[in-house]
Parts: sequence; C-alpha cells; structure tokens
Amino acid sequence: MGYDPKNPMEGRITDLGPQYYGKHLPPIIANNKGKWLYHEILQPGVLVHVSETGDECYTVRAATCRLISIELIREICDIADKHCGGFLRFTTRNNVEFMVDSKDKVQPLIDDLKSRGNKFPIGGTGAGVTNIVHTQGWVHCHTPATDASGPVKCVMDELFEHFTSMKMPAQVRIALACCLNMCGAVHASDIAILGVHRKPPMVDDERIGPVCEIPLAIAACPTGAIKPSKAVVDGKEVKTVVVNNPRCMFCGNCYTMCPAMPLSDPEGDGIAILVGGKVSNSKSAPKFSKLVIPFLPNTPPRWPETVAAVKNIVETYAKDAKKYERIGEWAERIGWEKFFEKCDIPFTDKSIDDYRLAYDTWRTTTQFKYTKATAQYTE
Amino acid sequence: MGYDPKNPMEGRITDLGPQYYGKHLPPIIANNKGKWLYHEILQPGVLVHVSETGDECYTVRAATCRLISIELIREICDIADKHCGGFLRFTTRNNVEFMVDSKDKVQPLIDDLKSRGNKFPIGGTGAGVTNIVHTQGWVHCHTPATDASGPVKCVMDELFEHFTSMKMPAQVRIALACCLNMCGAVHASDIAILGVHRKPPMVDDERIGPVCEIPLAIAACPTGAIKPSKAVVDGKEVKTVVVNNPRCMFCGNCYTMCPAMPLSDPEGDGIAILVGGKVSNSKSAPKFSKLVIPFLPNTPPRWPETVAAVKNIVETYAKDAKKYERIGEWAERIGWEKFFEKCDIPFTDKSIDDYRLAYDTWRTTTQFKYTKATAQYTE
Amino acid sequence: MPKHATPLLDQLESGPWPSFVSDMKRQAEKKPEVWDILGQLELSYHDRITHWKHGGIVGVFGYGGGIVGRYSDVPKQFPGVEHFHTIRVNQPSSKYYSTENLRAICNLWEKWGSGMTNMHGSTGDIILLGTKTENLEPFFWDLTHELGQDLGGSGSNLRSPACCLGQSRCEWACYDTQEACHQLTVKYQDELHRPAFPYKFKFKFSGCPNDCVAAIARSDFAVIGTWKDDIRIDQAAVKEYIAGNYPSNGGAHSGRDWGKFDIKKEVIDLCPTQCMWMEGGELKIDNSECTRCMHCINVMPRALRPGKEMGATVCMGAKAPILEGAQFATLIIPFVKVTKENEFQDLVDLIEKAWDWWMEVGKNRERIGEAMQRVGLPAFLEIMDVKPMPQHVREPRSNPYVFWKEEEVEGGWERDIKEFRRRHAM
Amino acid sequence: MPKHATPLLDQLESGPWPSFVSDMKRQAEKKPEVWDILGQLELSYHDRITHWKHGGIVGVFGYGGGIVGRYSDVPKQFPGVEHFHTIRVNQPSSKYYSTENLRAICNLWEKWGSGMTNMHGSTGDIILLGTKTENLEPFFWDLTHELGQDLGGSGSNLRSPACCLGQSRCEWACYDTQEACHQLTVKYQDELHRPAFPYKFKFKFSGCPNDCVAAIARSDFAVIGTWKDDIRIDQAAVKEYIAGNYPSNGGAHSGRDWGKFDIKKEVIDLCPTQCMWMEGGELKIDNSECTRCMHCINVMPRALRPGKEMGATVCMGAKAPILEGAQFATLIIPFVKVTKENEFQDLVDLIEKAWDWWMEVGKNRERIGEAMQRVGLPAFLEIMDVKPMPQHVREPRSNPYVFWKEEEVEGGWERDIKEFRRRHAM
Ligand code: SRM
Ligand code: SRM
Ligand code: SRM
Ligand code: SRM
Ligand code: SF4
Ligand code: SF4
Ligand code: SF4
Ligand code: SF4
Ligand code: SF4
Ligand code: SF4
Ligand code: SF4
Ligand code: SF4
Repeated sequence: MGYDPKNPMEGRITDLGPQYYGKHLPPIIANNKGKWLYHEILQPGVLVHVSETGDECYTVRAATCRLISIELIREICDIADKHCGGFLRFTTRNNVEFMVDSKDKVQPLIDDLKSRGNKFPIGGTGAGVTNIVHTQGWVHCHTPATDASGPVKCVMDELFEHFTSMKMPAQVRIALACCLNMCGAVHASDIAILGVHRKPPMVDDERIGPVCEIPLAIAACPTGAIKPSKAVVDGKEVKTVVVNNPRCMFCGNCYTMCPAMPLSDPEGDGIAILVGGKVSNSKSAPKFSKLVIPFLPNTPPRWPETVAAVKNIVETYAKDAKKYERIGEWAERIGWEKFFEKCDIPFTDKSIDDYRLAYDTWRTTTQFKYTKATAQYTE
Repeated sequence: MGYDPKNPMEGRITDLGPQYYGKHLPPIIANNKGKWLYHEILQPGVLVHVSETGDECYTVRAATCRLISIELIREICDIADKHCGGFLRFTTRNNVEFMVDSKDKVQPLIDDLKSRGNKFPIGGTGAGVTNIVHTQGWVHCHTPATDASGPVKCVMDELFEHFTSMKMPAQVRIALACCLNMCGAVHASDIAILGVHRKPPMVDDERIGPVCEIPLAIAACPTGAIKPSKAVVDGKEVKTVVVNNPRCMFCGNCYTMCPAMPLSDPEGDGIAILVGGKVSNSKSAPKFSKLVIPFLPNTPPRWPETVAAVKNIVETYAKDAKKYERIGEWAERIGWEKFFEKCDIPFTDKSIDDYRLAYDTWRTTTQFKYTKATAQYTE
Repeated sequence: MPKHATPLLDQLESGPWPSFVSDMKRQAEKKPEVWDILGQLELSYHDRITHWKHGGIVGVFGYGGGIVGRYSDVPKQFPGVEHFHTIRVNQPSSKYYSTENLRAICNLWEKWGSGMTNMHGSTGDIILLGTKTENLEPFFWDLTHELGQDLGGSGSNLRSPACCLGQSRCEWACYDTQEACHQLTVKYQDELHRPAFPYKFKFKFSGCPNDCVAAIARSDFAVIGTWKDDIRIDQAAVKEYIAGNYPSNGGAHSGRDWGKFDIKKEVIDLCPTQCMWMEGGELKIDNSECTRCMHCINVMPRALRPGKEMGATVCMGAKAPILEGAQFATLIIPFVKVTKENEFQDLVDLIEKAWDWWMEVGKNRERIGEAMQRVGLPAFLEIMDVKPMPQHVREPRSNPYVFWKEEEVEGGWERDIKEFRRRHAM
Repeated sequence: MPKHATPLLDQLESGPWPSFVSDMKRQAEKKPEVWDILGQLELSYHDRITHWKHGGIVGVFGYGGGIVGRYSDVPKQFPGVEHFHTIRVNQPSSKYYSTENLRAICNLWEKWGSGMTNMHGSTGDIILLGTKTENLEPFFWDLTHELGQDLGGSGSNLRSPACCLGQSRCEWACYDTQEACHQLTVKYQDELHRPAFPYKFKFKFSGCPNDCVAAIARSDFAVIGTWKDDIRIDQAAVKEYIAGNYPSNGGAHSGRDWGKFDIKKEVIDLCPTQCMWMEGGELKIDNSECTRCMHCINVMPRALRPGKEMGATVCMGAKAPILEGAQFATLIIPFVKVTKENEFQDLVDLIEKAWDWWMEVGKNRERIGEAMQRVGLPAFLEIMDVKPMPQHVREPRSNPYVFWKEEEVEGGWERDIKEFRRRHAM
C-alpha cells in the first residue's frame, strides 16, 4: 500500500478534482441552502442568518494568520467538533467561521475561543477592518520585496480594535502583496501594502547563459530596457544582456523569466502604500487602488513606518468620511488633493502616472481645491 | 506707392502684429471695461450688461454663415454705422454682435436686422442652439471628407427655432469639422458633425518619388500601416510605399504629409456624429465628444440623414434632460446604454474604442441598465 | 528547544493579533524542520531580503502544476528547508470542511511535509507549505488514494476556481456558486493539471454584485450573480427600518452612533442611479433604471431582495499589473442563466470559445485580458459571438479612429489611381 | 448672370438660416471669379469630393506662415480659382472692429482677392479666402502700409492667439484677456511669422472657467481666469432670486417654463463639490471646498461674483486628435497673476521655458501635448520647474510602475553580483 517508487504508474489516480463541497456542509447549511431570508450582525464577528424554514444559523468569525500550523488546524477542529458538529469554514479573507444552529450555542463557543489567548480574535464583520489578505513574503517566495506575515501582524496589532469593532464608515479591506506580481486583489483594496523593488536587476553574466533563455529575458521587459550583450567570463566571450537602468521600473518580470537577473536588495526594497481601491459594485463601480506613498523602508521586525502610515490613513478616513463611504469614494468626493492634505501625506511625482494610460489621470480642468500644496502660488 | 515687384524689399514693413484692440472698442465698452456688474438675456439674441457706472450695454447677436462676402461685411458695417456708432464684434462662434448704449436703440436695430430677409437671424444666446462652428469643406480644403458650409446650412435650417429661442435644458454647442484633423473644438462639442474617410489612401507610384519624402510618409502613419516598397513605372523601378489596408484607420495623416496618397472618395467619405462633449468647467469638467453614429453618407445638397440624426438627438435630449444639464451630463446620468435606447440609435462595434487608451472606456463593473440591446439575453 | 535564536521574530509574539511565530514555535516542537523555517526567516529579517532561490521545476508525474518548487539559498545553515516546495490542494467549494477531512489533511502533512500551511492561498487552494522532492509522489499517492482529493493549479493552466459562499449561507446569491464552481472544476481537470495555455487562467464565482470572492478584480472569467426582474420589496419591513426597529446594513454599523436611520440619506440619496423614491409611505424603485448595484439591498436586507429571475453577468479579463497594468474584468455577457439543469452549458460555451481563440492567438505569458486589449474589444466580441452593445462600455469612444472593414464600405477599397487622376489633377 | 449652372447649390438658398450661396451669388455679380468658386463647389456637390489640390507652399517674403496655398484640380473649367490661396490676417483681440477698419479690409480684398472671407477662422484669424500668387505681395504691402495690419500664423509656428471678450463686456473676467492676448502676440511676432517650432503652438485666453474661447480644448497654452479668495455674495440679491424677482441664469432659460426658481435644486444640489448651503436665509459657501467651477455664479449673476483676488490657471497641451487622440490641456500652474504691470512676465517665463525644451526635444510634427505624454507628466513638470502636486492629477497612479532615479535610492544601483552570490547561492 502507498506509493511505490519502483512502480510509479501502478494504481495511480489522477484528476479527481476537489472534494465535493456537499460532504462538508454542516446540516444547518445543507438544509437551508438557497432558502436564507436575511442576516444580521449581532456583534462584531457574530452573524445570524435566518432561513425561510425558520432555521437560524449563527456564525462566529475569528481571525487566523493564514500562515498556520497543522497544530493550529487541529485546535480549530477540536473547537468545531465540540461546538459545531464537526464542521467549519474559511472565508475568502482567511478568517475561520464556526457555525452553530441555535442561539444558546453561541456564547459557549465564544467563551471557548476567548479562552485560547490571542489565537482566535473574534471580529472582521461589517464596517470594520477585517483580516489582511496577503501573500508569501520571505517565508516562501523568491521575488518578494518585503515580508508578508510580519508586516500583517504588525499592522493588525495596531488596528486590532478595528477588527473587533464596527466603527468605520464602511468596510475597510487591507491587502498586502510582497511584490508587483500582486498575488491577490491588492490592486483593488481600500489600503494596499505593496512590496516594491527600486534597484534594477543585476545581470549574472556567468550564469545567464546556462540558466536562462536570453531572448525570453529580453522580451520579458515591458519597457524594452533589456538588450542583448556580450561579456567575458573566464576569458571566454559569452552571451548576456545589459539593462538600460534608467528605463527600468523594477517590475521584476525579467527575474521571473530569468533567475540570473536578481533585483532584491535590503536598501532598495521596501513598501508602497496604495489606497482607495474596491471590488464590490455597491454604489460605485470597482476601483483600482492608487499609489499615495511611493516608498517606506523595510524595517523588520515591526515595520513602524508602514504601521503608522496605514493607521494614519484609517483614522483620518474614519473621522472624515460619511456613513457607507469606502476610502476611495471618500477620496473622490473630497478630491485627491484634499486626501493628501487631510492625511498629511507629502505628494511626490511618484504618484503621477507615467505609464501606458497615464493621460487619463491628468487633471484636464481648472477645477481643483487649494491646499497647502498650492500655497506657493497663492501666497 | 504700393508694392514694387522690382524692389520687393524696399520700404517693407513686417511684424506689426494685430491692430490694437483698443482702437476698435465702442465707447460704451471702452468706458466700462472691467466694471461690469451683471448681465441679462432680455430675449433670445439680446443681452444687456450693466456696469457699476450705471451704464448699460445692449447687445444684439445675429448669426452669420462665417463664409461671407465683403458685400455682406459692408452691409454689416452699414448697420453698425447706423445704429452702433461704427463698431461691432464677432463672437468666438462666428455670430456678429451689434452693441448700443441705451435701451431705446435696441428695437430700431432689431427692426433693421429683421428687415434684411434671412441674413441676420437674431438669437444664439442662453439655453439654445447657437451657431455651428465649422471649417472649410469643399470650399477650400484639400482633405475634407465632407463639405462644411452646406451641412451647416442644412442643420441650422432644421434647428432654426432653437437658435431663436432658449428652450433647451442647457446650451447646445454643435460643431462641424470636415476631416479628422478637426480644425476647431469638435472633439469637445455637445454634438460634433465630423467628416470621415473610410478608404485607405491610394498610392500614386508615379508621383510619390518626385513629390514626397517617402520616410516622412511612412513615419506619418500612427498605426504603422505604411511600408516602403518598389514599383515599376514606365519600365523603371521606383521607390514607393504600400499600405497595409487592414491597419488603416483613415486618419489621413499620410496624405497631409504626402500628396501622392489621396484618400477621398465619394462613397467612402461621409459623416460621423459624436455627442456629449463640452468645454466649460461649469459643474462637470470638460468632456470629449463620443462617437455614436459612425457613418452617414454624403448626400448633398441637403444631407438629410445628417440633419435628421442631429435633430433627433437634440429633441430627445430636450425632452429628457434636466435644467442645466448638457448633453454629455445627461448621457452620463442616464447611462450611455439609455442614451442609445432613448435616441433610438443602433449601437455598433464602431462606438467601442480600440485605440490607445481604449481600456479605460470598457465597462468593468456589473452595473448596467437593461435595454433593447440586452433583450436577446433576457428573453 | 529552539534550534536557532530568533530575536527579531520573537518580537512578533507580542500584541493582540495572533502570532504566526508563536504558532510556528509550537509546531516546531513537534516537527523540528520548522525551526529551520524560523531560522531562515530570522536571517531574512536580519538581512532584509529573501533567502529562497528562484523556483525550480518539480511536480508529480502526469501533472504540470499544483506544486511550486522552492530551495533555500542557505541550505547549509538550514538543512530542514533545503527543499521547501509548496503543494496546492484544491479546496472544496467555499472552503467548508468537515473536521474529519481537515484532520486527515493535517495527518498527511505531518507525515510528508513541514506541518505548516496557508489556509488558504490567494487563489483559493489549501497551501501546504514546504516539503522535499522525494516526498511529493508519496504524498500525492496518499492524497488521492486515502483522501480522494487532488492538487490545484499552477503554471500556464486553469487555476483552482473559487467562489463566495453563495446560497449556502447568503440570502443574496443569484445562482449556486458552489455547484458551478465544483462542476466546472471537475469538468476541466485536464486543463487544470496539464498546462496547455499561453498563461494562467482563473474562474471565480460570486453570487451577487457584492463580489465577495473579488472575481471582477482577479479572474479571467468572472461569473457574478444578478437578476433581470424587479427588486423584491417588503413594504412592512421598510417601515420597520424607518421606525428604527431593524438595524441598518444588517447591523454592520452598530459600533458607532450614526444617528437615527434616514432612508432618504442612507438609501435613496446614495442609489447611484437615483431610481428610488418614497411615495405614500412606500418605497418605490424604477427598476428599469436600476443597475443592481446592491446598495439598497445591503442596507435593508430584511426589506429588499434581489429579483426572482436570477442569473449572472459574465466579465472577462481581470489580472494583476504585470505587465501592462492591472485590469478589472470587462462586461461581456450581461445576463446568463447559471443552472446545473443544463450542466452550466452557457458558461461552458463561453469558456471554450474564449479558450479556443486564446490558445490559438495568445502569446507566451499573455493573459486573456491582455490579448483582449491587443486585438481590441470589438474584435474580441466578434470572437465571442457577442453582438456589441452599449453595455460593453462605460462610454463610447472619443477618438474617431475607426477600423472599417473593406466589406463595410460601398465600392470596396480597390481604386484606380490613374482613373482618379483623370478627375483630379495633381 | 451665373457663369455656371448650380442646381444643387441653389437648393441651399431656401430655408430660414442665412445662405452662403445667395451671398456668394450676390458677390459674384461684382466679382465674377466668385462664379468659379460656386462652379467648382457645385462640381464637388455633384462628385461628392473636394476639387482642391494638396496645398502648395506660397507666402510673402520673410514670412513662413500666414498664407495657405491652394490650387484647383480642375483649373480649366474654373480659371477664376486656379490659384485660390487663403490669407490669414491677425484679428484684433476679441474681434471688435471699427467699421472703418472692416471696410478698409473689404476694399483691400476687393482689390486683391476673391471678395470672399471667413469671419473668422477657427483659430481666430480673419480669413481672406482665395487669391492668386501674384497678388500676395501687393496685398501684403497694402495691408501693412495702408492698414497697419499684419498676417496671422500658419505652419510650425505660433498661431494667432485668441481670447474671449473678457473684461470688455463680461462681469466674470478674472484678468484682462484682451491685453494679455495682444501683448503676447506682439511680443512673439517672430515666433508667429517664422516657423522654428517642431509643430504649431497655440495660446488662448479665457477670462474665467466658462472658457468661452475653448482654450482648454484647443490650445497648447491655455490661460483661464480664476480667483483665490472667496466668491462674493450679495445676500440681498440671493433673496431676490429666491423670490423669483431676478431671472435664473441671467435669463438663459426663459424660453421654457421650468417652474419657480429653486435655489436648492438649481444651485446647491448642482454644486459639484457640495460646498453650499442655506443658513438663516443666507447662502453660505465653504470656499475652501469650492473648485471655482462657475455654476452658482452662472445661475445667479446678480448675487454671486468671483472673488477679488484674481488671476489664472495655466493648462497646457491641448490638441485635436491627430495622431494619438485628442487632448485637453492639463493643469500645470494652479494660480498665476496676469497683469500688464509686470508685462505678463509670469506667463512669459512659462512660455519660454516650455518652448526652449520643446524646440530641443520635440519631434517633427509633435505637439507639446504629445511631447508631454512621451516624456511623462512628472518629467514635464521638472522641465517646467513646477513642484508636483495632487492638483496636477485627477487621481494618483494606480499602477505601481515608478521610475525611481538612482540618486533617490539608498546605496545607488551599482551592486556586485559576485558579492551577492556569496550571500545568495543560485
Ligand atoms: C464570508 C464572506 C464570503 C465568503 O465566501 O467567505 C462574506 C460574507 C458576507 N458579505 Fe462580503 N464576504 C466576504 C468577502 C467580501 C469581499 C472580498 C474581499 O474583501 O476580499 C468583498 C469585496 C470587498 C471590496 O469591495 O473591496 C465583500 C463585499 C461585500 C459587500 C459590499 C460592501 C461595500 O460597501 O462595498 C457586502 C454588503 C455589505 O457589507 O453591506 C457584503 C456582505 C456580506 C454578507 C453580509 C452577505 C450575507 O448576506 O451574508 C456576509 C457577511 C458580511 C460581513 O462579514 O460583514 N460583502 N465581501 C467573506 C468574508 C471575508 C472576511 O473574512 O472578512
Ligand atoms: C460672446 C461669447 C464670448 C466671445 O468672446 O465671443 C460668450 C459670451 C458669454 N458667455 Fe460664453 N460666450 C461665448 C462662447 C462660449 C463658449 C465657446 C464655444 O461654444 O465655442 C463656451 C464653452 C462651451 C462649452 O462648454 O462647450 C461658453 C460657455 C459659457 C458658459 C458655460 C455654460 C455651461 O453650462 O457649460 C456660460 C455660463 C452660462 O451660460 O450660464 C457662458 C456665459 C457667457 C456670458 C453670459 C458671459 C457674460 O456674463 O456676458 C456671455 C453671454 C452668454 C450667451 O450668449 O448666452 N459661456 N461660451 C461667445 C459667444 C458664442 C456664440 O456666438 O454663441
Ligand atoms: C501562493 C500564491 C500567493 C499566496 O501566498 O497565496 C501565489 C504565489 C506566487 N505567484 Fe501569484 N500566487 C497566488 C495567487 C495569485 C493571485 C490571486 C488569485 O489568483 O486570485 C494573483 C492575481 C490575479 C491574477 O492572476 O492576475 C497572482 C498573480 C501572480 C502573477 C502576476 C500575473 C499577471 O498576469 O499579472 C505572477 C507572475 C507570474 O505569473 O509570473 C505570480 C507568480 C507567483 C509565483 C509563482 C512567483 C513567480 O514569480 O513565479 C509565486 C510563488 C510563491 C511561492 O513560492 O510560494 N502571481 N497570484 C497564490 C496562489 C495560492 C493558491 O493557489 O491559492
Ligand atoms: C482655416 C482653418 C479651418 C477653418 O475653416 O477655420 C484650418 C484649416 C486647416 N487646418 Fe486646421 N485650421 C484651422 C484651425 C484649426 C484648429 C482650431 C484652433 O486653432 O483653435 C485646430 C484644432 C486645435 C489644434 O490645433 O489641435 C486645427 C487642427 C488641425 C490639424 C490637427 C492638428 C493636431 O495636432 O491634431 C491639422 C493637421 C496638420 O497640422 O497637418 C490642421 C491642418 C489644417 C490645414 C492646413 C490642412 C492640412 O492638412 O494641411 C487646413 C487648411 C484649410 C484650407 O485650405 O483652408 N488643422 N486647425 C483654421 C485656421 C483659421 C485661422 O487661422 O483662424
Ligand atoms: S506577491 Fe510576489 S513575492 Fe509575493 S507571493 Fe506573489 S509572486 Fe511571490
Ligand atoms: S525589472 Fe522590469 S523594467 Fe526592469 S529590467 Fe526587469 S523587466 Fe525591465
Ligand atoms: S477639418 Fe480637415 S478638411 Fe476641414 S479644414 Fe480642417 S484640415 Fe481641412
Ligand atoms: S490614413 Fe492614417 S492610418 Fe491610414 S495609412 Fe494613412 S496615416 Fe496610416
Ligand atoms: S457575493 Fe453576494 S451572494 Fe456571494 S456571499 Fe457575497 S453577498 Fe452573498
Ligand atoms: S440596487 Fe443600487 S441602483 Fe438599484 S435601486 Fe438599489 S441602490 Fe439603486
Ligand atoms: S470665459 Fe468667462 S470671462 Fe470670458 S466671456 Fe466667457 S464668461 Fe466671460
Ligand atoms: S463655483 Fe462651483 S464649486 Fe464653487 S460653490 Fe459655486 S457651484 Fe460650487
């Protein structure tokens, strides 16, 4: 029984696909699927869904780090076995949800979760800050410009009270991606924490020939910054590439295609903050996040600059925005010039688009608000 | 006295610049310049401006064809001499304005203008249709895809009552340009009537060598449709170009650079209608006009298709829009899908951008209104 | 006992948010290779740079994806992570689990892997984080034979589809996202496991325009629930909201005193199409003007519900910024029925039409959204056999640069310059 | 007596709008060459195509512009228009004329030209339509000597600047558009008459954001009046509007019954920034939120006026669609004083900075707006010595593709791959 390396093909099973979800639904869900009438968030992290059958499903949502051990998963299973008939689910933002079928089961479940230290903070619902979706960072990936789990921990430590409460004008969705590949929906987040490189790739002339397809590396560059070249390695002329540094915008696509062109660097790499994106079609159409802070240094283990920047934006927004207004909707209503002023973020040329569709972002009207930024012209 | 071809340089004067405007201001204007307090449109085409000095300037605005003879200008001068102390002005939209300094001079002026047949219709103010700004057309230019003065006459004959009244929701600015060079602000007009070519240039292999710089012709093409080539003329191989027709979008820039590449054609050429542009910064920022009817044939002398199309849009808008709402503001409020439905204009792929910044015009939301166009999916 | 000192990481053990460091330390007690994860991560925290090599190609036989190869660039210091490949296990629809299954996965990962996971990856998979090359086949054997479970996608193929929880626990789902997600995943196992595409391709299924799985932002093929009839109104419940008896937005704003519920300010005035009003104490909606944005329904879940004739809008071409900038998915099909009755045939037709074309014309590493941009939306609609409609665009083009086709132009394009010159001297 | 039958054009003599055909016929009685204009136009109406050849280069000595060469492609049929060059005469600011001057121009054109004109060209010139090559120099002699007047622009040079009527007859003008236009035209006669630019360059001057000369849509350098203090409010007049004693929008809507004036609906609700409200019967404006769009002022001209501290916003780079698509002018300088006291020095500085750069880097036939797009707005601002500010953009960039400069990055860009490899095995 088990895999036999001598007969790798024998008894092989493939293409089973995912497990059928039906096997994993708790009875309260299975019985009422498609019959739900309405829901209510009873307190932060606690939802009730009411079915037309009269059934009620109570959900308790708790945070996880996403990067979790099997020990922790087993602990989650213990809780679900004890309270939820052996079922649970994870949300699309890496929270874990425990469901029970009657009200009286809620408090014991909550008590249990609370008894486990800071492992399962309850919250993440409604007009608050829910879990930060994020990526691998230094824990696994080869191209990150920052870590993922670390900055997330630091930011959430600081925003913790907003996870466990619902005092925001609307939901605040924060995401982190550790490089411009942006695994996740950071390009459409209320606040995006984005790892960015700022040094052009080094070319490893020795290794590029053996490990890369040079034409693919050249073709990988969206700005055409990479050109074929020659170098002398151990007295022999070899084919390589050369990077026209001023044309590089540090996307890292060359490195994705060619391991001999690394670009990570302790000083060059860091974090950019983008804000105002959203996904839902509610009220306004989906919006892209916009770059407002081009660079903050990588300062492990607690990334104070990034934490402060995110906190400042969240709190300025919370004070100033109207009920139901997402960060991007708020910034558009007050005008981006006011966003920068209210958040006291210095505006730099880096926030001005100069890529493909840049023209559409230029201000082609005389309509603008005076702010500190225009003071030099009006004084 | 006068120019002496034998001594062309003798006594030559250059770089005088325009006449000083101060010499041309009627006294009521000169005396109150910078002192105006407010204005009122007393009736269509008749304005009063009130100065802080207590002076009043009454202006009577009348249409002209813009393409006018010196006979007509002299007639205008006669009127101005008789009523206005020998001064007049033209507006930025080719209307002529007669100004008098007291109320009792207004009616005689109006009567005089009215006595001259249809030469000087009074109107063009406020929430109505003012004069159509336009270009040369077949009267003078080498590259038009339609005439200018003719279609303007036909459209204004039909919209005449809207020139002499103020019943529109807001001002309606119509412009015509006879080719994609768009001499004027048709790209920012409530309704733009635009001459368009639809056949790629012919290459005159015989003449291209002598009359054109072939590299400039090739560089002129924004889509890179023109490639160098060779041809045999009178048994001799000559340099020429060849056009990759499917990549041509008929901008005519090659012809501008190279007379040996004409593209005009009786059947190929015609008129496109664009709507919803505006220039002012009032309420909304300036907007580009958007292509809603890609092609109507050239049907001189009265261009009935174009006239009907413009009239239909103007009247649909007049019925449906709110007070102060420009055509583009209306279309955006109701949604472009409703614009097409209400105006009963068939939507074609031609209205979907596929040029440089096209992506920004795609609908990247689930928000849309159902209309006839979606009926095939909902029935 | 820690194998490496981790003074920097240790600072991440304090604070109210759960600590992955504490969790890993606990795990390391049972699976010592986790000390090496911590050790290498500490080194990264010190050096401020990753210590993973550029991914190597590893996998299980017959599959072109599902495993991302990874090697340490400091293997001597951290032998436990010399190989550190991740395995993507395809999650069940909406990520419901029986503890039985979850425990089985844990056991498997205890046996064959590092004991660390991501629950879940950004695409949606169960990510098993870190194992050695030699463990891959045995793990896969056990996964398929013992758990009856399979790998997810990676590489230039279909990625593991994902969905919001939909009808399972949401009153707004306009179709069964779980079933659609499951059936289409099963149908396209070959596309998921054997790279045959120019680049990756993602399906995501949201039950309504709230789009809780962010389909419009990150899927090549986004199926987002909607309806075509009228929003259902319970006028009695409207009155309860007005009276303040039901909490606005399902209680989502209850942490702050926003004042008494004001239907005008909170619902009617915020409706993006301004198609709602009060009349005789009743809430009215001009549904022909509604764009089904969900706002009013979100705010008054007990009074308003999506219509009864439900289906989905299909949007295509979303992606992250590499290379031409990020794209949201573009509306392609305004309304389509999504039912297992016809085995999701409408979606299948669309998917296969798109794939056929993309597999033919797509360049290496060109997402379908980029290919759409390259050929233009009009051409793409033609490929998809969809009649162009104003709903496809936010606004019509403003430039006049129309690519007419020869057959559309009276008299065609062939003209005789000589004949022209006879009428037009040069 | 008509020289040519014009059955098609004759149909343009009916209808209420003035007829250019009737006008031309009248002129033709005095200047028979106009029959040939009509004749050739009739032929175009019949053939549905222009009968003008591609422009030839003609001009007066020492000038590189001001005249557009034109020849008939059917000169035998219409000898009167064999040559048919247009002359652009630079109009006086805002197009006010003494009849004396206008009559003098007519006389000159009777003598040297066709007798037909455009009052005015789209750029703003007096366009004298059609003359022969041999008449150009004598015409120019008379124009300069007798009328003291000069040609306008054409070709790759400064084009005749234009302005709205501004303070001459408008209560809203925030600076003297006529004077600015005149002085800068006079200052740049050389640039206007002798092509030294990569392509054309246009100045336009509007006195306020209503932009009655369409500067933002069609000038490379648009100077648009604005103010920096508070909108002036006459509360008594506000009351008159509310009472219906003053017509809204200066009577612009009086042709239709729009109901009683409603300050809330017509002004406050339409304010794009929502910065107005009524308080104790008074209209209030939070001027720090106002974007000076003009709407409220337009609607209540007797109650509201621009502030007292006036100047202009400078926007740059507008153009028609050839080649990259049309551009509106982009905000470059939020506020600048525009006064003849300092001879418009602030504008002069900006203009010359822009020209110096554009003349150096602009490609053949590249408008400054296109050059701005090519180098990017951040680079252009640096060239213009303008500190980037959020007012320059509608919104910040959404892609993350920042072109950092080496000096901005700690430690620079030079790195040693060998040293790197020592720390990171491959
Ligand atoms: C559980 C989950 C779906 C799942 O399959 O896992 C979910 C569940 C619900 N969402 Fe969601 N949403 C979930 C991710 C999302 C996402 C995706 C994301 O954030 O990555 C979005 C799009 C976010 C965006 O726009 O950027 C999302 C946008 C919404 C909205 C629209 C809110 C808006 O104003 O734009 C609503 C409606 C509302 O909250 O009023 C909504 C409403 C709901 C409701 C009320 C639906 C219902 O009737 O049950 C559920 C509880 C809401 C709550 O938590 O406050 N859900 N929801 C996801 C929980 C994530 C988490 O753990 O925090
Ligand atoms: C005479 C003229 C200026 C000139 O130097 O010649 C002029 C004069 C006035 N304009 Fe204008 N505008 C003139 C062309 C323009 C243009 C340019 C164009 O159309 O090519 C625009 C921009 C149009 C656009 O946005 O597309 C223009 C946009 C305005 C606006 C903004 C209206 C809006 O709602 O967007 C106002 C304010 C208003 O009407 O309420 C305005 C207001 C005015 C006022 C009321 C200003 C005043 O206080 O005297 C003047 C009389 C208005 C009227 O005719 O109803 N004027 N006005 C131009 C007359 C053109 C004509 O003969 O019809
Ligand atoms: C594991 C995961 C991040 C995570 O921590 O969750 C991930 C990890 C990687 N992604 Fe991703 N992507 C992951 C979801 C995404 C998503 C989100 C999604 O699928 O919804 C996106 C954005 C949506 C999209 O597809 O555009 C995403 C956009 C990218 C891109 C940019 C693609 C583009 O077209 O712009 C790359 C670059 C590439 O393909 O070369 C990339 C490449 C990568 C690679 C393979 C690195 C590389 O350069 O080859 C990463 C391997 C990391 C590692 O060693 O563990 N990953 N990647 C996610 C997959 C887990 C799962 O299967 O559930
Ligand atoms: C006479 C006039 C049209 C009219 O009937 O009023 C005119 C006529 C011509 N324009 Fe123009 N343009 C005229 C104002 C404009 C304007 C409006 C403006 O200046 O405010 C524009 C749009 C604004 C702009 O500059 O972008 C304009 C944009 C063009 C273009 C496209 C330029 C671009 O960058 O997109 C061309 C093409 C070219 O330069 O090769 C062009 C080219 C031409 C040429 C010279 C034809 C050519 O291809 O070389 C036309 C000569 C016609 C003729 O034979 O009489 N004309 N042209 C206008 C000048 C009269 C005057 O001096 O007052
Ligand atoms: S965002 Fe970049 S660094 Fe982070 S996991 Fe994805 S590919 Fe790797
Ligand atoms: S990082 Fe991006 S822009 Fe820079 S060289 Fe590599 S591919 Fe080109
Ligand atoms: S729009 Fe075109 S055809 Fe008309 S005058 Fe201008 S350049 Fe000539
Ligand atoms: S008309 Fe325009 S697109 Fe066509 S060949 Fe000429 S320059 Fe190119
Ligand atoms: S997308 Fe809609 S249907 Fe799905 S969970 Fe979110 S709110 Fe419910
Ligand atoms: S769903 Fe949106 S658009 Fe429709 S009525 Fe409700 S708020 Fe208005
Ligand atoms: S632009 Fe302003 S100042 Fe000039 S005429 Fe128009 S309204 Fe008056
Ligand atoms: S000028 Fe415009 S933005 Fe300012 S208060 Fe008036 S309407 Fe509002």
